[in-house]
Amino acid sequence: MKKLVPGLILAAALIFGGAGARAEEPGVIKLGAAVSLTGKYSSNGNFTRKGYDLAVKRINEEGGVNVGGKPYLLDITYYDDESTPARGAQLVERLIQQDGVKFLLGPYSSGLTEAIAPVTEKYGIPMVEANGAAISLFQKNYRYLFAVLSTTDEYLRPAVDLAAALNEDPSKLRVAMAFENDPFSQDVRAGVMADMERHGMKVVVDDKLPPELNDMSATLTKVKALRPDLLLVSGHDKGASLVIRQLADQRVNVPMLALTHCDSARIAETFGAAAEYALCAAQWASTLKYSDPLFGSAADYAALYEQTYGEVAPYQAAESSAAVQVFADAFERAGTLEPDAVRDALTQTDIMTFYGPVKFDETGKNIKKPMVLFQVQDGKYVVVYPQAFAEGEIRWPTPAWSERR
Amino acid sequence: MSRLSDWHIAALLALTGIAGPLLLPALVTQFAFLWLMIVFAVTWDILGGRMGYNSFGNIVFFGIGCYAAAVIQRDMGLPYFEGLALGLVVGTGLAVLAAALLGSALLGIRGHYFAIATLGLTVASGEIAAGWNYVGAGSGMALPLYPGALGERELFFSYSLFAVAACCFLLCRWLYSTRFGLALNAIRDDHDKADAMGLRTTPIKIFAWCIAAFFLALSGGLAANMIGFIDPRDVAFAGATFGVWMVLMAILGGKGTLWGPVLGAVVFHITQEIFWTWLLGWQRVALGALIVIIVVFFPQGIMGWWAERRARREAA
Amino acid sequence: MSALLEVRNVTKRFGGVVANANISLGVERGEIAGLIGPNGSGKSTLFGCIAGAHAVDEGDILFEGAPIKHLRTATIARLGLIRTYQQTRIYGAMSCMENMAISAREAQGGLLSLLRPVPPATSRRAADLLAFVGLHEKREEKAARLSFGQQKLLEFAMALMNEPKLLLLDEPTAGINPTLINGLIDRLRRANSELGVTLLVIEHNMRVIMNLAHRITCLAHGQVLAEGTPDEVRDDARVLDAYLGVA
Amino acid sequence: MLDNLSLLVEFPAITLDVVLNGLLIGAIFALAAYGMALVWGVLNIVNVVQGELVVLGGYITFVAVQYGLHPLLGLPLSAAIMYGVGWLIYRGVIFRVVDRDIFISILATFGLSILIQQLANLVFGAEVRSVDAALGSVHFLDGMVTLANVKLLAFLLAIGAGAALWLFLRKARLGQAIRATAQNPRAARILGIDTDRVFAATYGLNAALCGAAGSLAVMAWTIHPYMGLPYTIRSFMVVVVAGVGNVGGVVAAGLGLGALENVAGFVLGVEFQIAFVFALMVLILVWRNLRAARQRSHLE
Repeated sequence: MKKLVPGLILAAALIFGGAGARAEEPGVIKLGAAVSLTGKYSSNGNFTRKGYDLAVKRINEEGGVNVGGKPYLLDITYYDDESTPARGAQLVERLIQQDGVKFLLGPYSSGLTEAIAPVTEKYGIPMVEANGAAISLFQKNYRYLFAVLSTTDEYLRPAVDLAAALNEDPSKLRVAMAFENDPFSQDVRAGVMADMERHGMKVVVDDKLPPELNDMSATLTKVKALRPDLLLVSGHDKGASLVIRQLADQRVNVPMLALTHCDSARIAETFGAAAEYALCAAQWASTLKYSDPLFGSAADYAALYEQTYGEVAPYQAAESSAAVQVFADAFERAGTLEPDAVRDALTQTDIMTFYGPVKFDETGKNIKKPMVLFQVQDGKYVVVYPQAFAEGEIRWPTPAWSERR
Repeated sequence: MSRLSDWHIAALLALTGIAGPLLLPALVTQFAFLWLMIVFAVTWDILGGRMGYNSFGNIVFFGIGCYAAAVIQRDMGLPYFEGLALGLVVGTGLAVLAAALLGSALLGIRGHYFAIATLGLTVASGEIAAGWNYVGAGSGMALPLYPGALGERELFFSYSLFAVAACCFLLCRWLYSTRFGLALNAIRDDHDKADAMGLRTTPIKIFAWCIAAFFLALSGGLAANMIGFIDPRDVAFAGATFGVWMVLMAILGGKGTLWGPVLGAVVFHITQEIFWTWLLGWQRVALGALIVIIVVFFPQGIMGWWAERRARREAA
Repeated sequence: MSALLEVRNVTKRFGGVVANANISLGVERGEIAGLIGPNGSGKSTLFGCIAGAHAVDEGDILFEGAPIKHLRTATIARLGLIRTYQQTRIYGAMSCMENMAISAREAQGGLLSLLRPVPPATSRRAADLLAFVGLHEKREEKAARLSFGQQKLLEFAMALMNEPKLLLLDEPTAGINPTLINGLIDRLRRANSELGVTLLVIEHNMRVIMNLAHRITCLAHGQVLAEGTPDEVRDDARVLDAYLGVA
Repeated sequence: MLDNLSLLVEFPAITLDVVLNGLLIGAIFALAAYGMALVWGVLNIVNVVQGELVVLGGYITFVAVQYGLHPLLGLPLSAAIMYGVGWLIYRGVIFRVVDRDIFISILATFGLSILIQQLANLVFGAEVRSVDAALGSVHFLDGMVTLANVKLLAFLLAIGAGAALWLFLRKARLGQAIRATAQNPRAARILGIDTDRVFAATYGLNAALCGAAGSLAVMAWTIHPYMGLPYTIRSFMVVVVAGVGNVGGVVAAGLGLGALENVAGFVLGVEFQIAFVFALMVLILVWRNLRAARQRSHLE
């Protein structure tokens, strides 16, 4: 024991000391991020990381960020939060306290952002996040939290509006909902509930899906019996895959189906004909007509991403890249690397990116960028809403299974 | 282990607990989590090591502590510290009650059936919390912000958890020196024999679980406030992380020994930090491998290995 | 004076097998009673029924005149009826002294009484009893490290530590070095005479039981075959037949 | 909850649909549970890595289909590869814990399950995977009852595998050796049975059964790296209810669990479906214990 104790102390000193003592090199702005590289959010967590990395690479290629006349390169320190909030909060403290990070990029998912925000707030560290959309985040008067994406309540609203527009009497519409039991999806639900009330629609199924879900047949059986006019589903990639697969298996007919996360779940590629007619809420699409000097157009970004990572660019990556751009812009306008000055500069952000316009309101959410709605048409994701970006007409109502193909 | 080195460790840990957060302010949260891990391992060992009841369900009491504090702090409209205090009182009360009720139902189950039953209890609790709107369902609950100055919050929780860990350890140490400790060991070594000798095994077992529940709920209320956000499955009823770690730490250190769980918690926590820092993305794989290696090759733990080595040296 | 233990027409079935059929026997306060019978004749089952391990299908068991048929092991033990096992059962990872300390009468008390260290008087008694069975040297050893015979002695000492009124001993001499058997018989007698413990002993070793017991009951095929003084039983032809397998 | 119940009453066909679909899911549980019963009975190990073996089997079929294999051929492929994987796991870890305390085996296989989960996550990603076997579905009672053909296939295969296993254990030489070892390893060893080989084969067989279950799961439902534990728990429950050496009981308990779970998910709401499974298991264990204790506890 006598030998062991000093050994442990030595080991502890080495680990903690080693991490803490790393000095900041001149000309480098150190950003920090705890993202989900493992755990249930790992695929989207990895998209987030790739998005950050791609933006940092492009910005550094272009000579970095000019702060007060001096060029700085960007560098991100990552930790893996394992998709758990407890870990996320702990790692952010570590980024701030041990690694001396002064600017944070957000994690993936609303739950983790929720866990981290109090910490950044406490330390007065500005955080620009791209993947925490829960509206509750922006009702807590956080001063250092900025989000480039549209909030969750916006996700399926276009679908509800669309349904209301397509039907003669919206108050006769009957809606079935199945939302995952996590902060994100429950917020999506809260968002559409408000809209449905406004239209006078009636909710006939309102199920919560557990995260370990691998069978939705109970919900879909209810849908089959009650024949709603609109089915809304949100449950990250898993919920999207399941509903498409089981609607087809169980031959449940719904005139209109709207989902989140279908592009990251690749429903068109995986399920082929079964995915046709599905409406997908998305933050961004490569066919949108936004552009900026760094990446060019949305399509250019998508091409660069595909060339770099060998996969189609999901919106989770695009918005993550945009978050880095927002930071870079704020650094240049602040002219200093003082966190509070950068925070003030962030509040004044009003830029156009390949991802869309970014302008924050006083709660830190982006009020300028609308959500878009895809529809799977002939195996492709076609933007059908809002009108301004629509590439094609919506196909509605969805024919019964017996009449398809 | 001689008395002298016993005191050495105690003094070292006390020093770390009191001076550590001040000397190494960057590590305050790490210290707080270390004390939490020690509470986990020591309370698990009451049943797992001393009584031979391997529980995957102790984390349930931690979760009850988390939620009780969060609900009280949300609904009672009390100032922060009053709310926290009341939350801790209610949380520990509920947890002890739950331990008594669950204990009378579950502690009659023996061996691996008990282990699996408690695993089921953990998952069921997490799922129920995740479906229950009153406690935020799957969205979890955010706790109120600590009102004090910057940096004070971490110190507060670090010291509170240190106090909990110290009380827990000292209480257990005292318990193990009484006949109650012997009774626990008797149940572990041969439950039927203990019954046949007229021991009141049921109340003894339930009481042991209640003690574990008390400290777990106490640390749960504090940890929830320290983390600031509770998720039903990943923080409060985190069976796959905290719930398994407590077993692992106790086994790693040497279950059924006084210092084993503490030692196991320290080694495990430091190892975790190394993994997280250097094995980005692979740390959970490493953790899985570590579990297998510990369990397969060192089931007797560090203390057991130590005792064996000493015995061998004495024999030589 | 009524019998300390009375077994009345006890029947115990395991599925279709009748292990005990309508067995009756009594044990008087202060005596050493013997229970013999060939393998599988239901002796250990009867012990189980008396001590509360098995549910009794029919019949009644009285201890000090009160029915104990429905009580559980621990309650029966607290009334002063303790058993030992054929396959010795001790607390392996605890030292002999700890084994003894937790076997003391006070350890059967409620939770509050347990939250105290072992009183010195108990320790002294434990040491004395360990000396009585010849394990004083080994008192700090882990019980699991004792030899089989020593474990048997420890189990016996633990039972005495409990100060039972009636002690059921299941084959106390099995597996014990033959040279030590006489010593053991002597100790059993002394436990009976000096400590006032009534004994009911299952034994295979005829020499031992004939020397030890005041009265013997012989079981065969789950039924009482014969009962009487050692001499009477020894001379009973049916007993001989049972052992030789003729009956 | 009440409106869900009234729905069942209002549309009896739905009740049938819910129960039938539950039975079909139950067939997959039964398949994984055979394996668990086998390993439990023969090696005396509670195999917590069971669910991950199912998931791995699913991934094998998924990958094979990516390379153009017909999904149905993925089934024997998964089973065959998983036999090898099971053998490797036995040689690597399991044989070291066979004779040890059963809790050690629980923890060791728990560690393995974390390891496999995380590796699967790194290799295959956390995305939900699914394979379209393109078998269509049958529907009757005015379309109110729909059964995917692939689920029917899964059901038949599970029953078939149960029958094959039963025959194998009774007739084949290795099967007899497995049964002999389960009853008394020491005696089996004396009789010249290489118990170590029997253990390895048993574990491999278990993995193969899980692989088949996983292959069916990926065709009928979806898989992802973290869905193993519920499968493990379900297998455990089925074995606890049915008993270790009872193939017919395993089938019945598996199907019953599937149906019960599906009905519960429908009535209580899906968010409580998993909670229901786990709480049910706790209740079953408590009930078992009470039943055992009741024998002698009337007066206390």
